[in-house]
Amino acid sequence: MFSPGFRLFMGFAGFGLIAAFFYAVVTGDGGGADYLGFIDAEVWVGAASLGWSGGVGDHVGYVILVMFAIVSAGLAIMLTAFRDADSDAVSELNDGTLPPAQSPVSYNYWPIIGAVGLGTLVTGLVTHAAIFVVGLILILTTAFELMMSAWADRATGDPIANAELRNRIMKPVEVPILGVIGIAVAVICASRIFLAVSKSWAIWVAVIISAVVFLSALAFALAEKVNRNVVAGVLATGAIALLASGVASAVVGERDMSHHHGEHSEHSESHEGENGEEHSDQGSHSDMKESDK
Amino acid sequence: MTIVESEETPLELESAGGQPPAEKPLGAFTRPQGGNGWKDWLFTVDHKKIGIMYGAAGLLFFVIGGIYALFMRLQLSRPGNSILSAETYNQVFTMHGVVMVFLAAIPLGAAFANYLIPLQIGARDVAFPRLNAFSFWVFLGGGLFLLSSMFIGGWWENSPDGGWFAYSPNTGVLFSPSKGIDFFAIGLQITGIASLVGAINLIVTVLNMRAPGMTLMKMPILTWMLFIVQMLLLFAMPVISVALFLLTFDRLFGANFFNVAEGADPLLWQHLFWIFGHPEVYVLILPSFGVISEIIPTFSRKPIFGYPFMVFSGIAIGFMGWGVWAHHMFASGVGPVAVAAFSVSTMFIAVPTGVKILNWLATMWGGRIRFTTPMLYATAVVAMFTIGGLSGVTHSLAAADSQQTDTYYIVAHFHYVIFGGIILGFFGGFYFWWPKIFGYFLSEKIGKSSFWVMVIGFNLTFGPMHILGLQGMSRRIQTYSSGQGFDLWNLVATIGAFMIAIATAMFIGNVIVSRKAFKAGKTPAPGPDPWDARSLEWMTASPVPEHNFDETIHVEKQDEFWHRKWGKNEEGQVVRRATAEEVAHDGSNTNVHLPSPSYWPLVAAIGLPIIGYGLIYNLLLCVLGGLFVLGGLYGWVFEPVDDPNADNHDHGDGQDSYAELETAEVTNASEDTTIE
Amino acid sequence: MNAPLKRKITWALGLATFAFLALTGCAGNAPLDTLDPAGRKSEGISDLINPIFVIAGIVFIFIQGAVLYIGWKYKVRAPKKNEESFDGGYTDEEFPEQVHGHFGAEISWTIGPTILMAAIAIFSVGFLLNLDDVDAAPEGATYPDVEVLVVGQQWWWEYHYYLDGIEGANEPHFVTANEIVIPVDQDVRIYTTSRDVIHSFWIPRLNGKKDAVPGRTTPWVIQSNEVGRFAGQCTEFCGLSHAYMRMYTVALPHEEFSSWVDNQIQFRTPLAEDDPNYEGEQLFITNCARCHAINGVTGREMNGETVADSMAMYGNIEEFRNHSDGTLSQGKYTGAANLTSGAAPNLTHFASRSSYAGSFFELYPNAQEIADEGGYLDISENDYARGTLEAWLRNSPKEKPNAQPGQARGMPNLNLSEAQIDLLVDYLMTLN
Amino acid sequence: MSETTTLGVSHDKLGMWVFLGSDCLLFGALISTYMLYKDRIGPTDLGPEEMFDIPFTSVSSFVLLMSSLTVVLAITALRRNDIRRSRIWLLSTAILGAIFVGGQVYEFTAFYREGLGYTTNLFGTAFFTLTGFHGVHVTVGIIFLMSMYIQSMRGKLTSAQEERLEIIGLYWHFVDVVWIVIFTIVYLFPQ
Ligand code: HEA
Ligand code: HEA
Ligand code: HEC
Ligand code: CUA
Ligand SMILES: [Cu+2]
Repeated sequence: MFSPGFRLFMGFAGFGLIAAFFYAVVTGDGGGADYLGFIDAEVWVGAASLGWSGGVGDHVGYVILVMFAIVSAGLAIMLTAFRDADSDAVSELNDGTLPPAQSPVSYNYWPIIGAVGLGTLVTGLVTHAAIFVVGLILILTTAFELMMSAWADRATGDPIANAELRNRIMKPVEVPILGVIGIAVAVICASRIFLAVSKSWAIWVAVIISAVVFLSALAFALAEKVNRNVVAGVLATGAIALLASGVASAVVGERDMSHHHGEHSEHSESHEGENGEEHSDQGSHSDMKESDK
Repeated sequence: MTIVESEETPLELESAGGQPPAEKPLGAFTRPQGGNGWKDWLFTVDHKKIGIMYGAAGLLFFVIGGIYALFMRLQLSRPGNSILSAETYNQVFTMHGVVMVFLAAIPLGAAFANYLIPLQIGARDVAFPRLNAFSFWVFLGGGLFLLSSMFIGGWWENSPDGGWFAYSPNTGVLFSPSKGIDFFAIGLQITGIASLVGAINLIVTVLNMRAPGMTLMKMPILTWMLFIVQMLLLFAMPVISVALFLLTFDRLFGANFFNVAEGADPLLWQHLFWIFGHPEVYVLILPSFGVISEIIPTFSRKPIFGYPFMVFSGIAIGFMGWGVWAHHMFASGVGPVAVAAFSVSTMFIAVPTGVKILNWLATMWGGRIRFTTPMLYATAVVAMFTIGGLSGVTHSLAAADSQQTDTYYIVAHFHYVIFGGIILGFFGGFYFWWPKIFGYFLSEKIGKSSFWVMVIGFNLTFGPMHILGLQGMSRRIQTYSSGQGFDLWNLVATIGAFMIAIATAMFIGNVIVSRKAFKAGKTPAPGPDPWDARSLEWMTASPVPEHNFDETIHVEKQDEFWHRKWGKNEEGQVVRRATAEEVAHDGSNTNVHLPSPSYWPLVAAIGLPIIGYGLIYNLLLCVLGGLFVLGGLYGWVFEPVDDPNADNHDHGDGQDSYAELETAEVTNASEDTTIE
Repeated sequence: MNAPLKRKITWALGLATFAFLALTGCAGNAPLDTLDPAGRKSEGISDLINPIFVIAGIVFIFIQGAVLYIGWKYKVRAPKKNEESFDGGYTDEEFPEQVHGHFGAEISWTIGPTILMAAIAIFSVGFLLNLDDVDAAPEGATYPDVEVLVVGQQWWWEYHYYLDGIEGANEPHFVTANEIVIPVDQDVRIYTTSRDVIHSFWIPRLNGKKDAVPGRTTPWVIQSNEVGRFAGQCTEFCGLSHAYMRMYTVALPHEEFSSWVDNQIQFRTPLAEDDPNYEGEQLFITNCARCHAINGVTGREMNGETVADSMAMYGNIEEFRNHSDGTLSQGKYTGAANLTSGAAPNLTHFASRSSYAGSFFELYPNAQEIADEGGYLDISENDYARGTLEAWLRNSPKEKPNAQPGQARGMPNLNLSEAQIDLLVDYLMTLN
Repeated sequence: MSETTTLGVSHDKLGMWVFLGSDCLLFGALISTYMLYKDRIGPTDLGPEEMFDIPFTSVSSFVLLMSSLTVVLAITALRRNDIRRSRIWLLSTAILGAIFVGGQVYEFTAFYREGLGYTTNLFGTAFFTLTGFHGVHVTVGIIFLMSMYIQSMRGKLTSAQEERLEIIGLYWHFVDVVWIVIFTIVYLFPQ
């Protein structure tokens, strides 16, 4: 039932949870200390309830550790759920012989991605939290991918079947995610460009981009036969152009967009402030009610 | 009529190495194998199981809603009572309304729809079986989510307290700072998704899966009414969704939709709510109309009187229901012209409803009426609903309503139509279809006595409310003073409410007792057609086998089954052609391919309440919920059909799953999850 | 004998009795009785609804009668009770005539009710437009135009009087709470609006209800044919204390109404130091004046200015008076921007009112009798309910549920000492 | 027994039609809300007149309109089993859709920079909600299109699956038509 993989990842999950708990408690606010002289009760509650109530110390670290635990647990569960792809399970089927690990058939680019992720992670540590998160995501994805291939590589004795098995499981996840990322990048780049150029240029840029898209599609469609490489080239060029101008625009920054009415902004800000107060701290409502009792 | 769901055939490993293919298909997404206990229910996609689950959940929620009602009645039994504090009372009546309407009455209707529509049209299942399961689990999740508001964050701290129609701005954060209204808005949003998805599914089923020869005008009235209900839901649900979105955005993101300080109009909410709300009351009543339209002809031994008129009056009610919503707003100040227009349009709803009442009476007229328990209930509906309808007509005169609105006179009206029309009808339906569904009879003795306790209790409860209302007792008041002349009738109403509770308990007792008796062999098995009924669901074994019918039924007439049993001799007298046993299928055909159970509807559905908690408490949970939903959807798309031979039918071969998924839920789910 | 049927008949009779009782509005002493009209408008409604009740009663009897008759006539008696049978033992194969329908019958019971409803529609809409016609010249106006802005809030009513024909016409003249006083026999136009959530203004014996919607002012008319005090109740659910939000309308003869007005517009002068109530007044100023106003005694901070009373925040009546072009019957009440105003009843003439705190408590034990016998104007000369008023000052949230602390709704518990309460009550009761 | 549906339309397509019927009401309610609130702005507040950049929105509307054309081209190509062209048009539809969404992101950002936030006033609240809901619809449509494209790349979208694309095309047209209505009512109607 419980394969070694399951136990390993469950171990990770448990470790993550415990680590998260201690991290939260230790980084907690010593000011409100009431246990052992340095620990705040709030934090115990917060850490134990996954932040449900009470508070935790350093949020970022806590969240990362909890996420680590959740992901590990998820992987562990997947391991059992997919036990068909698990070597032990297969060995049961194959009267006890473990299929030997097979070398993967396809080129594996994941280690590189993982390395890039690690780099990003480190860069993020010193620069900006967002970059850190990106790095983290890359690393986690890599780990997941590698793991999947690790099972798949031993799933059966047949490397091609193994590759197919891996693809069967992973492609439905990978491909749409990549597609969505692609779209998101396109959307963000386009909007950055519009924001960087002047108002009337934004119109022209929109016209031009869409005209290019449409016309090149038309051209390809009209042609009887097109060389694959040409298509790939055009697509790549387009993508790179979009990405490059997007990045460039983001770096250049937005054009000046002033508030329409000076006096208005004041009003709106104060209004938002009010709302912010009402919403920012939902807990306070219930606090109020409690003190009512 | 096989329903096949996925495009992916299970992975077969026959490539180069020549390893023998594994016994079981390999791969991540195997489908559950049915047949063992609870799993059978959790992962089922069988419309009958889903229907039963809807019914069980609906009844459970009915009892819960009823317990709320009992507490209210206790509080109101004497002037100046203090059993419930004002705060709790407000939460209790809100939850009573919400639970009864959204978690009891709608799902009980859905139970009949799910169980009976495919059977009545001679189909093997609904058009999108997995979607059906999804819709049930979403409903259940939403319902439990709503109820959990009672416990989460403190006992009775965060229950909704704005009334079931939740008028703004009283439901804004400013006036309702607890999280109750958030639970209300998100919970109803979730159950709304369930209703919408279910409606799409059933509409397609009715339009597209009728047995050969069953034209629309040969469908049983029940199917017709349920079909109209689904149409109403289809168009009403998006409206309430929008209203709830606006409310949620106001509360969680500081939007201004109901922020009067920014110039918002509180009446916007009322319009949106009642544009949904009025069609909604017909959503509640039409299934019951359908139920008694099946019961009355059966026990009168006559065909329904004026079939086309029954159908068209149902359609007319459905249509007209859209043009009357502002009769709930006569006092709001929408202006005399609007008030007059809506007043008049409301009055005319009496016409198609009257047609129905009189047709039922005409069906009974000259019949040979067997007053079994179901028939008693059906007759009571005709009598009791009329009372509620008539008080409805008295509200429709806007001038008169300006005295009546928001008094107990209204409470009397709608409980007469709701309890007298819907709940009594549904109980009749339970007794009627119980042998078909569960394969044993409910005791007539207990049935009849509980019927009388219920009807008398019901009249004692809600009859006096007419008087209370006309004497000026306002709705939604936690208490009243002894000088106001309300004492006596409130006490009577409270006594009546407890009689209803006793009757409900008797029904539950009946289920248990009768089942035992049957198991002990003391009562006979019902056979396929215990009542000499008319429609196709009686043409198969009881309880209905998993595949419904052994073979496709070719329909020639309305009431096909009856016509196969009975014919006319030369003198025009009805004579038997065949017995029910001869005509009906015995359920022995085991060679029918059925859609396999699936994990994913449940997985995807679980995500929604989690997202709901996330919106209220901690956005991290939204991520988790989103993962459930997405994961569920992925699994849904990529899970294989477990039977490789199954994709030889045209509307199968995998497109179902794909389009189902992509059209219906992704849109809904993403609307839910992408609230930024 | 067939017991269920017998019970059914008994029950039907019982029901009919209920309906009859409902129609005749049985039980005697119900101050909110809608079937006991005392004003022109409510009588009109009553005259409209009574025939409708009769028609409904006829349909009721017809349908119930038909159900009972058919049930009795066409019932198949079960052959000997058979324990085993669940179909009631009906095993016969006899069938009645198989009638599928009758076109004529269908048409007639479609057309019949249609005509009936059309007739009802015509005459009810006529009446409705008349009822809603708030522009009609006020009937029986011997006193100059009386217009009142009725402001609902959680959970009491405030009334702003605008009196034409008095010096400084169109100025808001005074503000009072709980009890709206009107001249008898005269149409009084009111504009309902709200400071916070939706409420509904309803004096059943005088007219139907009209919602008080924040952001809108909706015109409505009340009129009484009798001198007396008429109970009302907020009927739109408005939160925690909705049940405790009541009000009265008092109809006075015209001369008395003028004297009442004359009294209400009076300001008070601060008491001299040797006045026995001087201490009470000081207590009031320190403890209560941040919410309550006593014109002439307390100043009130409003938008940085000190104003005499809370009425200063309302615009000119023209702003929300019914627009004469007929297109727009709602003006916009700008004061509503002040949600949860923190406003409290103006107490300048507190003791001249018969009830307090959203009229949930009677200030004078026999207020109803006194008012009905025409003694309203001098009501403050009667014994008052000192105990309850003290309880109110001691801990008002206990007497009347009110909102969460930190939200300016309802009166908070001020933790006064018994001595302070005594002094305050003495002082308050001088404010006639 | 070859299976036929009663109406001769597949369940999926019928289901999509039914769903779109329901979606009409969703947008109907949102548009009504917007109509009610668009003028409710204080004298100094930002309203449609100050904010809208009609020429730009016209362009992006036109882009969306063109994408309806391209999706039709994709469907007809697929129907002829011309996989290559169907892919071309599929991808360009998705890109055009993305440009539209990009335009919307641009518009939202610009408005925000100019002082109109989601909570600023009733106009802002109603505007962002209405167009935001539409944007979500377009995004979902793009995801559909992309998944079709991926299917196509994996060789799983041939004329046999033409109906699948047709259903997505239905959705896409609907979203497009809704935008035409929104564009007319929100942008073009005089204040
Ligand atoms: C199942 C639910 C159901 C049904 C079927 C109805 C049916 C009707 N309802 Fe009811 N209604 C509610 C549920 C329902 N209602 C609820 C829940 C509320 C309160 C909501 C809230 O505020 O919380 C409400 C409130 C409500 C109001 C608002 C009252 C107020 O708040 O001020 C009005 C006003 O017009 C109204 C009218 C009607 C009418 C005219 C019908 C008609 O459809 C009735 C037609 C039937 C008949 C008339 C009887 C049979 C006819 C004949 C025998 C023919 C001959 C008769 C004549 C010619 C008169 N209803
Ligand atoms: C489907 C709808 C439905 C149903 C069935 C009912 C059923 C009942 N309702 Fe309901 N009611 C509403 C819908 C419904 N109601 C709505 C929408 C409102 C308006 C809410 C609002 O204003 O916001 C309302 C309001 C409302 C009020 C007015 C509250 C107020 O304005 O202050 C009252 C007051 O008496 C009331 C009473 C009852 C009673 C006594 C029943 C009874 O019929 C209930 C009977 C059922 C039971 C008693 C079941 C219990 C059974 C048992 C306990 C059996 C024992 C258990 C075992 C053996 C396991 N209801
Ligand atoms: C924070 C505001 C606040 C303060 C301070 C306050 N009150 Fe009140 N008071 C109210 C409100 C609000 C009401 C109306 C409550 C209701 O009807 O539910 C009210 C009602 C009353 C009433 C009934 C008035 C009527 O006509 O209905 C009296 C009398 C009263 N207060 C006296 C006092 C006295 C005396 C003090 C000081 C010792 C005081 N109040 C302090 C807010 C306040
Ligand atoms: Cu005010 Cu109810
Ligand atoms: Cu209605």
